Amino acid sequence: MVNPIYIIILSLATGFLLSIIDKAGRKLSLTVFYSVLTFNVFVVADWLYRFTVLGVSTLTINTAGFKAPLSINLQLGIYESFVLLFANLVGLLSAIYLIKKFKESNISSLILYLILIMGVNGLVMTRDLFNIFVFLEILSISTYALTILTKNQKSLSAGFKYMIAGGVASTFFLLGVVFVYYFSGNLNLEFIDPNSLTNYGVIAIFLLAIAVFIELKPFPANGWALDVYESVDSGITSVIAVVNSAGIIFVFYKIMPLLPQNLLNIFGIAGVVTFFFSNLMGLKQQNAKRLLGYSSIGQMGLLVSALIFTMNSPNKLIYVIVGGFFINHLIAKAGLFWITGIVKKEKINDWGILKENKFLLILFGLLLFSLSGLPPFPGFWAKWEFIKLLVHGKMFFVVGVILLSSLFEVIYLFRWFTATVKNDSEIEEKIPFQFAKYFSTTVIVGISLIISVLMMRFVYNFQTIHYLPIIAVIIIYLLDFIPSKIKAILSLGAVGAYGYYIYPLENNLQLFFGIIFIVGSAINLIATFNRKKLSKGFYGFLLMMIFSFGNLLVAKTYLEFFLAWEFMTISSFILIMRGKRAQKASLLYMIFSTAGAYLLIVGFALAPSLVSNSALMVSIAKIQLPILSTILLAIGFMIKSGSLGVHIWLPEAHAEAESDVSPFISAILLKAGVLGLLMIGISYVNNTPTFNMFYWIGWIGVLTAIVGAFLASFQEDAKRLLAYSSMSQVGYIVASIAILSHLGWISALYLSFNHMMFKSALFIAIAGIYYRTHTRKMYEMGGLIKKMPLTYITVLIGIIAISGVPPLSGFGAKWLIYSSFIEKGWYLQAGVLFFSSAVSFLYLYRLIHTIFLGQLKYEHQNIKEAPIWFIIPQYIFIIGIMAISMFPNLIIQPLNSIVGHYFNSTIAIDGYNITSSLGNWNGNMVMLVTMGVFIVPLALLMLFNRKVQTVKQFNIVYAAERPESPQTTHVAHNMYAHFRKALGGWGKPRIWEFWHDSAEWAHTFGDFFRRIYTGNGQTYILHIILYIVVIYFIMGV
Amino acid sequence: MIFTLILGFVLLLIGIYGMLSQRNLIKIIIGFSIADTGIHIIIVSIGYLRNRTAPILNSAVDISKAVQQVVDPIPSALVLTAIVIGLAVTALMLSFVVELYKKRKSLSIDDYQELKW
Amino acid sequence: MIKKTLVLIAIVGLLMVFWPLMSNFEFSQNLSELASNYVRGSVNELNTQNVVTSVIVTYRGLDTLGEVTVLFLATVGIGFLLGKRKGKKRPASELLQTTSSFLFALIVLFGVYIFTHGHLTPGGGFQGGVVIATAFLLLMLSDVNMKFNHTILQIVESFSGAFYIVIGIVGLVLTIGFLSAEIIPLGEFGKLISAGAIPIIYSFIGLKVGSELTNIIDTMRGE
Amino acid sequence: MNILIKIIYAIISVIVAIVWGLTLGGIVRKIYARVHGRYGPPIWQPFLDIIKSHGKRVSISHGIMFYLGPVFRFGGGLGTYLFIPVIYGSTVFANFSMAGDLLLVMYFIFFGQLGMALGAGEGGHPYSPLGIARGLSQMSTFELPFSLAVIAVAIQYNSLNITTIVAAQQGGILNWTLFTNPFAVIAAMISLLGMNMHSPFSLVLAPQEIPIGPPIEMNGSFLATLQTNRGLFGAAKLVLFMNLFFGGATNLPIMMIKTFLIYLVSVIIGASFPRFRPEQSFRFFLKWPTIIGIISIIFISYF
Repeated sequence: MVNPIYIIILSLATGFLLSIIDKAGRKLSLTVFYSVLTFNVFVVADWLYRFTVLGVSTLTINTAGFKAPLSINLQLGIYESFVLLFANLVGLLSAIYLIKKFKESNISSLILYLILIMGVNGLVMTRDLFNIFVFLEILSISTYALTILTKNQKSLSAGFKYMIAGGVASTFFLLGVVFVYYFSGNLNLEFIDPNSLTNYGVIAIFLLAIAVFIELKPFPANGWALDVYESVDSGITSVIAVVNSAGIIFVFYKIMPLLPQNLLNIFGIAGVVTFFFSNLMGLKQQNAKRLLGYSSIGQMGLLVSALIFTMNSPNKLIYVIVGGFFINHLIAKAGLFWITGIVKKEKINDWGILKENKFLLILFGLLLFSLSGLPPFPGFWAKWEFIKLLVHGKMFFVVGVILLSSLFEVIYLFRWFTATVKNDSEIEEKIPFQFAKYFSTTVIVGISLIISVLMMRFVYNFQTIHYLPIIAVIIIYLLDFIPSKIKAILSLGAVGAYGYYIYPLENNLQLFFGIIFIVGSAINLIATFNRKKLSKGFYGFLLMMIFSFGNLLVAKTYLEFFLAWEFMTISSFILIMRGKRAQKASLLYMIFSTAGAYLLIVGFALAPSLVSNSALMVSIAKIQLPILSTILLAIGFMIKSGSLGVHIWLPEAHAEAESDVSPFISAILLKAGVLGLLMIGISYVNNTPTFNMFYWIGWIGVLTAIVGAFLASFQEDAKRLLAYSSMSQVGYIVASIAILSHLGWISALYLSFNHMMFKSALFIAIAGIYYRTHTRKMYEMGGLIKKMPLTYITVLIGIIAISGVPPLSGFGAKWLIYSSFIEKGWYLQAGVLFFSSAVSFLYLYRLIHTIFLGQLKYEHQNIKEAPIWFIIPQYIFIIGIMAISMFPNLIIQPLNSIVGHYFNSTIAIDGYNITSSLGNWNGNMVMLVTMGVFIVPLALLMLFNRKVQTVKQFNIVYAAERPESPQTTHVAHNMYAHFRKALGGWGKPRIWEFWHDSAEWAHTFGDFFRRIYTGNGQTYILHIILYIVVIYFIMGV
Repeated sequence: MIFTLILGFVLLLIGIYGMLSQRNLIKIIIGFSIADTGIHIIIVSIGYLRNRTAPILNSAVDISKAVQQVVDPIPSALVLTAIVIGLAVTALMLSFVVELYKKRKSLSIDDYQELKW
Repeated sequence: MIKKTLVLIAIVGLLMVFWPLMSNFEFSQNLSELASNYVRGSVNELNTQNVVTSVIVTYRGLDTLGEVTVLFLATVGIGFLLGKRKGKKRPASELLQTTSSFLFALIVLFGVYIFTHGHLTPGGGFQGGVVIATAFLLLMLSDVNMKFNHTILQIVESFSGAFYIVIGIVGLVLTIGFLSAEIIPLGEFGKLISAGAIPIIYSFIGLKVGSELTNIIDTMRGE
Repeated sequence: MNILIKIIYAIISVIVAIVWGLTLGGIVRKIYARVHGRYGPPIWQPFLDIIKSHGKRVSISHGIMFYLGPVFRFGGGLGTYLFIPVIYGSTVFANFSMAGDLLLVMYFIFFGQLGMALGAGEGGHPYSPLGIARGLSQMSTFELPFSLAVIAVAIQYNSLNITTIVAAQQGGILNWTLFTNPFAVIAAMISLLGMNMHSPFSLVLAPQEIPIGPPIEMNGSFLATLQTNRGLFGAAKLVLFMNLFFGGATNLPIMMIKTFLIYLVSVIIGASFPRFRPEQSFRFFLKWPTIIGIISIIFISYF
């Protein structure tokens, strides 16, 4: 063990002597320099280890041979060592990152850097107010000087602004210090008794606090910081953003006990305000480093408010929340700033250069994910706990603001990410490889991953199954060099194994969804066997998604469920993003999913704690969700299931995703939302509902169905058409869940299963066609029935199954739904559903006609049937559909028993005849009769038809003319123009416009507010002074 | 109400006013150091006790009753440090200005706002 | 215009912030407990006549170390910032040249006196250092093209700083505490050789400050 | 054995329906002719048409789907008819109504239309998809008031089972839905105009614009099958309406009279109105009949 004061001593001594040492050559001085930095890290790490593991008690170091308050004393406890460890670590890594600069530039830079780090250590450890001031100045002055490590106009003026602002702040701090001394007669934090202070004394404390707070860059008094972030060398920027901030936030933490609660709360609010505005203004930002600047200012605000609002909560919580935000911000910011230094592109649109460099891209992605608080990174846990805390504290407004701001942050971060990955501009220049820079960035990312795992393991002690999604990604990533076929087989095996592993499920509802999720995925996975070459990174995320589906079912707590949910979002986002032109699509998907996720957080936070230790789907029956929580959860889940109003991500995602990914999204991912909604329903029916919310959900579902059907009918793109059809179908499901009756839920589950099968089949069929024709525009196809008969049969059966025409399974769904609606007394809703199912014929016919019937195009004269890997899964699903059409009991029977857990059965099943309170349906008999009425005319026709002459294409009675070309003869484009015309104003995409406009508004506001940063140093000072005055009067001290 | 304290605060305000109203970089720095000086005066005047002598225990004071006879030594100690730090910051600011002037031959703060928004 | 009013508002606001501090201020009647402890301590424990010195150098030694560091930082920073510069100069007047040449030694001597007697009389390392620096300033003024041997400056600067810390460490090693003054006998109250390590520390500080300020001035004047 | 008898019964009832349906068609053409001031074809003309079409030596086919189109169509007609109990209390005309309820019938109507649409589609003639597009759109629009009416009926009799519905209307003309639930009947009858595709709603076959639309490529036996179906399907629809709204029928003559009268309504309107443009027709159905349908539901569930 080393006395931590040696950190200060050694750094100082080295600092003093370094210029002399340098005379013996830069090599030597660099060696000394780095060894001192490393020494610091080890000392602190050693102490942290002692405090946490060995439970050593906090260490106090007196100087000058006197005890405090006579002399200045330092203190190193668990918090100090924690903060210092990360500050020193980042300090070291940043120094390594800067090694090239340090080799070239003047020795002074090393001295300044070394003393900067020393300053932070002193700042964190010292317990004397005036000494804090001194170290603050040491820190600031060294930073000021280092801002011009790369000397240019910009960094100079930014540095100057920084100095002026810092100078003003420290002036106030000094004033505060002396007045605190005047009122309390002491300068040592332990010996200043806040209660002894008169209310003038509070002013002194206020001056202290506000000065430190200014250093924490609150909105709007933070223009100088932005300029610094934008213009200063990346290595130094990360030091400023991380090391300095860490030190200063810790100072704030140290003086917090002196502040009265009401003042603290206002600072907390100010932090939240900062978080909000910086993210709002970030929306409009194009310069990468300035964007990060905005983000880190925001994060500091969040950190401050977290620090304040968690003050009186148990330690573990403080560790998770404050520590989580702290580490998250620190690591992500350092890493990202370094990457900006590596990429050396100012505008975020020029970052396409990064997509050539996979390794760096992955680091970039991981850092962005962690910054946006996605699992498994610390920020995720912190956010979860923090929101929970605030919700329990009834601080709903703060919760709302924080979540909205985080949403903004996610928007601009992921816009950046997608713009980088999907950048289609031709890039010839390469990113030069600089070991030191890569090294630092890699290490920091590694650390964050390790911390994440530690948190999952030791804070929340999850079992393996909850990491499984990540493990899958990692394993497949390691195996990425082997051909995709083998990976596909492995994945199939993995899915099977996983299914077997979770198989004994607690109840049949889980089992049912298990079949949809796992078995459905497995069959869909066959279609991916058609992938050529390596298809890097695909199977990892596919498995991640499938496993997360499964984890949703076995999750025992809210957190486990939400974790699985987020993993599902991440993986599906990345899968969608793999599509060629999927930037907008994936971004939209991410934004909406995040919004949904935030609603879920709040919803779960409001929910009462679970009573039993069984899977959430089961145990949720025993608790009653408060109404607000129910609403939030419902909206959250309905976003995922693409309900009307929040559906606009859905068509994009389905259409732009790779064609063998779309089936997963449409057929399975949407069902996750259904599952969630069903869970709410379970808790809702088992506990006396307070107000009939599901009535409205029902209406939303119904409207989703009709609107989806119409939109689908007006599409030209086959996949968009199917996407909207999924939306409409899920609308049916949602509506019938909302009925909350036995028949209703049977119909919901029946339709879910059915939809899984026919939508998978159809999407895979379209995938096959796209694979052959390379187009999704339906009017560019036509007449393919001759070329792809097998695919045609799939589509035929698929659309019959959707349309609900007897005898196929679709009719069962329709029968159940209408019966349940009329039984429930939702007559108008039933009418609308009738209408939408009639409208669905429009798009269904359009789908099959424009692709398969009509005139074959010349360019398709000699294309082949879809590859076998597309055919196999299609036909597996077709067989399934046929089976349950022929023998409905196969599914109705089990569903009857499953739903029987929640409602008393209202249907009688004898033989194949199912009788509801209203009518009956004998699927088997219908099938037989249908066969009869089909075969008889066929036989007759064959009998009467003496001579059938099959003619070639174009041999048609066309006013005795031969039509000129398929394009003009094939009626396909804008097929239902007249219907659109009939709809008139109702045909406008109002919802899309709404979201578009609100996005516009947000950006406009952001742009408006950021105008206050005129770039004029004087204005910034004015901001600071006014800020101080305003806060003073708000606090009314 | 004590004159020196008032003086200190007045200087502080004047200094800040100077920083806010003057366009010239040098003048802004002068404003800063005026404000700084103001603070120093405040510190010293806080340490002062009526009709007592400096905390130097030479023949002028009776060692045994020193506590009743000398003014508060702490502010004097603090002010020394404060002054030095102020000097350091001012020096650094000035050298920044020198460099800025070299780059763009202008001392008006309005000419250095290319970083904004 | 808007800006002007805002500035006015800011100033008035600040005035209102400070007002209660000013209006309700009166001198405290007797020393704070801490202060009185210092006064007693510097008599009984440190044998230091100048209480302020004892506070600066010992009790709040860490501040002073920091203070030295800040000055050091400024020097380094300015050096880093300005580097070597050229500037046109005009020769100094006859009068100045002659006076400075003999004043120089006196001033330096005075400076040394100030920091060696820091523990007895008003003054100390900083004041002394500044005085010394002025001596060099005078030289520079009088002889515009005079060059300093920067290595010597640097060595003085670095080692005085280093020794200051070493003395601190000695205290630490003797487990009295970092920067303790009692590492050597305290001597007799009120004599030049008293107050333990204080005069030594103050001398190092004096040297350091002197060399640093000289350095700053030199960098700023350019070559 | 039992099933065999059922099948025989079914065949009988189907034949009766076809004959009656075709005859109705003949009568209607006569009426039209008279309204237009022509002499008009003989009543048995439809039969002659069918025989003639079958007599064609060759019949052109464009592929399997094209071949199956008419089959689907006829099958749809057959099915629709066979799932309706034609005559209340008769075993012969009970058909296979036990297989399902009103919903089944309503959805089986689509069976034929969809199949035919596919067949016509493969024909590759631009007019067929045009006609189909119009047909589907119009169908979706008149389906709305019709379904509302059906729901109203279901509410009224608390059943979707046609036999039950008919049973509830027995005993006195005033028990007919026509009088117990007039709005529903109005809405339904308006949509019947659409279903029968007489002007003003004769968009699909619109001879002047898209000469007979979908079946344009159909000839020979294909056409014959369609013509046969036209009779059967027409009858089926009328019987359904009779059962739902006009008290059903206890014997054949009553059935014939009622169906004829029901048909007459759309014929008269058809004879006296010019054709709508497509969007006009769609708007029409989405406006008045729908409102009436909603009124009927409100009426039946709250009064």
